[in-house]
Amino acid sequence: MGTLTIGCFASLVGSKSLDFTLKLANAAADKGHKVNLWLSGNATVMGKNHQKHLKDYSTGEKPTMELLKKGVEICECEACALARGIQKPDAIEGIQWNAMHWYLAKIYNSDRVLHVGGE
Amino acid sequence: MGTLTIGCFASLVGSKSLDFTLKLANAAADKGHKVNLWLSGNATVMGKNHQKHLKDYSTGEKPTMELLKKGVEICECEACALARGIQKPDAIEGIQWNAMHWYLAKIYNSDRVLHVGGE
Amino acid sequence: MNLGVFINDYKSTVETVDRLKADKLGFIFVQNGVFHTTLKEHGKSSPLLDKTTNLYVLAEDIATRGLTEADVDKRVKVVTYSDVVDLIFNDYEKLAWL
Amino acid sequence: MNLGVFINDYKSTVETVDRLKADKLGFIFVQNGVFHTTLKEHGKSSPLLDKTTNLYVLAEDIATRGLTEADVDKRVKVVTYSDVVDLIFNDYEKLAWL
Amino acid sequence: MSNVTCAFIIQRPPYKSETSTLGFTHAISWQVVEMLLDEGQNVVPTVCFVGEGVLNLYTNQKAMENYGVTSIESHGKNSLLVDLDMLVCKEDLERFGIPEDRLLDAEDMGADKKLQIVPYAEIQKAMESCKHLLFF
Amino acid sequence: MSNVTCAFIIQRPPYKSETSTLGFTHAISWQVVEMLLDEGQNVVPTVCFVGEGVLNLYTNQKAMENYGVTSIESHGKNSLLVDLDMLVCKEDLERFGIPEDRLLDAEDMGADKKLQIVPYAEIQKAMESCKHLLFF
Repeated sequence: MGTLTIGCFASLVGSKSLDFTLKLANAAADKGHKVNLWLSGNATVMGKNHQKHLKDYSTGEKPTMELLKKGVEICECEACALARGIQKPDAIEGIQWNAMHWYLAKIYNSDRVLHVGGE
Repeated sequence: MGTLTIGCFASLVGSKSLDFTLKLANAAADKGHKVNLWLSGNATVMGKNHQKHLKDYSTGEKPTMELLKKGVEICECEACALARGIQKPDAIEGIQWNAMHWYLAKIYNSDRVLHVGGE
Repeated sequence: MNLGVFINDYKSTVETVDRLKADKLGFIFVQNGVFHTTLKEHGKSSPLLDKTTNLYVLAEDIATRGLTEADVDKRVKVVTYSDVVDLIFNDYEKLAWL
Repeated sequence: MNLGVFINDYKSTVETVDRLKADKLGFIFVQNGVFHTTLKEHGKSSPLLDKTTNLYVLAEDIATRGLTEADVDKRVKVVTYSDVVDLIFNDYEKLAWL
Repeated sequence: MSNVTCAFIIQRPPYKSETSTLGFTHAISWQVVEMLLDEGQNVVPTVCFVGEGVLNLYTNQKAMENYGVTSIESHGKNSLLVDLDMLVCKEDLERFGIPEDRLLDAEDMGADKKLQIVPYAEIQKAMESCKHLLFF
Repeated sequence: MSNVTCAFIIQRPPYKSETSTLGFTHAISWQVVEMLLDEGQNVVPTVCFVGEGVLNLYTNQKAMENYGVTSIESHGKNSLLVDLDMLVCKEDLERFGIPEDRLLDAEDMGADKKLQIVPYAEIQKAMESCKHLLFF
């Protein structure tokens, strides 16, 4: 079993890149791999609690809770979240808040890194 | 003097399209034109209060307050906001919440329409 | 029709701009669209500059990217946000953002 | 190097993929990248399909767009998320998202 | 009776950015815009598909099954159901090799309207005859 | 001492999406990553600029003046200041006609490092010799 670290910048709603990331993380965790997930840029909006699941929109809260239960570590970029008006009490419980070096540190101990970057 | 309605889908942070929109709205209002602003998609994150202005990020709260003072009508798509975990009490005061027909109705009475769409 | 087109990217995945026809066509280069007015890729200026003589570029978006008016193709007029408002109301009844 | 490249767009503004060289190169088509495996633009299949023989396309992303396995170029293997995990750990030590 | 006409040009592929979905939902909202206008006033969009925008129109999209979101096909069907004119660029369908029978339809829902596959010149005409243009 | 090396490939233009800014800020954070690692461990990024990515490197960017945000130039200077290797594709500079003296520099801040203008082949080598690739 290996360690996969995924970084994602894409917004949850609108882009399907974050949906992809969550599904890939889930599939890897199900196979017994260790998965770390780093959310930065518009992806940090996914860490906001109380997302209303309207049928037209992807929602991150439920899949995120499932990933956390499976032992996936999820961390979001604090500055990116604050800049979007999301504050600590608004965060989904269990998601870590930290700065970018968290991502690099996870990369250190990873066998594979997939960086889902540009939009 | 004319009426300009601008619709914007782009996220505030990261894209400069919403910055452009706010500046254009401001310039038009300063010249005495009537301006309506419709925010949909990722642009609705701009309507969130308590955005922290870090130097690395655009901020929407201050320019928005100025536009409102100048009589610019601003409305954001309620469904798009809710899907992103933004609820009514999180909204910047003075920004209207409504559905997409608000935008079409403003278009009806506009001389010019600029739709800042795709990303 | 009189059509004012805001070009906001240098490379684009949509080819719509190549197809647009208008009695009076204007290009207003903003954001990374400004590179159409300053770069000469492989020594050639952007083909968009040959499509119409009504060419404008937003001063603030040039300066933001470290470019100056001297970098701008001579055919293109450098304008402010205020000028853009006038172009919208006086010259172009329909607008496009591409 | 063994490089697995996730292609997530049909038209892209970056040309990086054309330049990449690897001892073993794999393309995993996801999202709108799947159209590379199903469309024949002007009757021709995507040039990306000629660049390597290690070609994969994500089943869920085909179906989401109203496409079926029958639409997929014969050279491309249809895979699940679970298969993608195995490709990542078993076949490609480095990954790119383009 | 005085209508304002708009051409909505959908030019981007499905499920990448939210853009094409928003194009549909904004157009569909014409149904209720009268609420905010005076008697006899209305806004009438014509929805045009060009370039990669035509890729939104495949039938049999499984977005709900795979990603838990309303498919764009379903938005397309609703657009027909609320009597929107939907023009699809013939040249672009041909370029991508997409046969007409792969495109969505809302007959099962009882819609009178169908997708109208037209040469690009017709879409140009729609752009010329409308009052405002919105590119998605 | 055991370092993990990463190649950060910046390939998109400035000020459009947040992508290239985030590329810089993520690379710069290598400065403090030791805090979270054991003695002697580190992560060392090499930042490479290809395609439109080279357009991030103009000097004299007025982003703070015009939009109230830190310029990408300033991130570039900080990157040099924290001793990151920054490789710029020579062929792409030539293609766009950008002379070297228009590119940013952090001499005024006392940086030892400079942008390294190299043939694409060198960037390919950097990609081969690193452990992980991150495309921005």
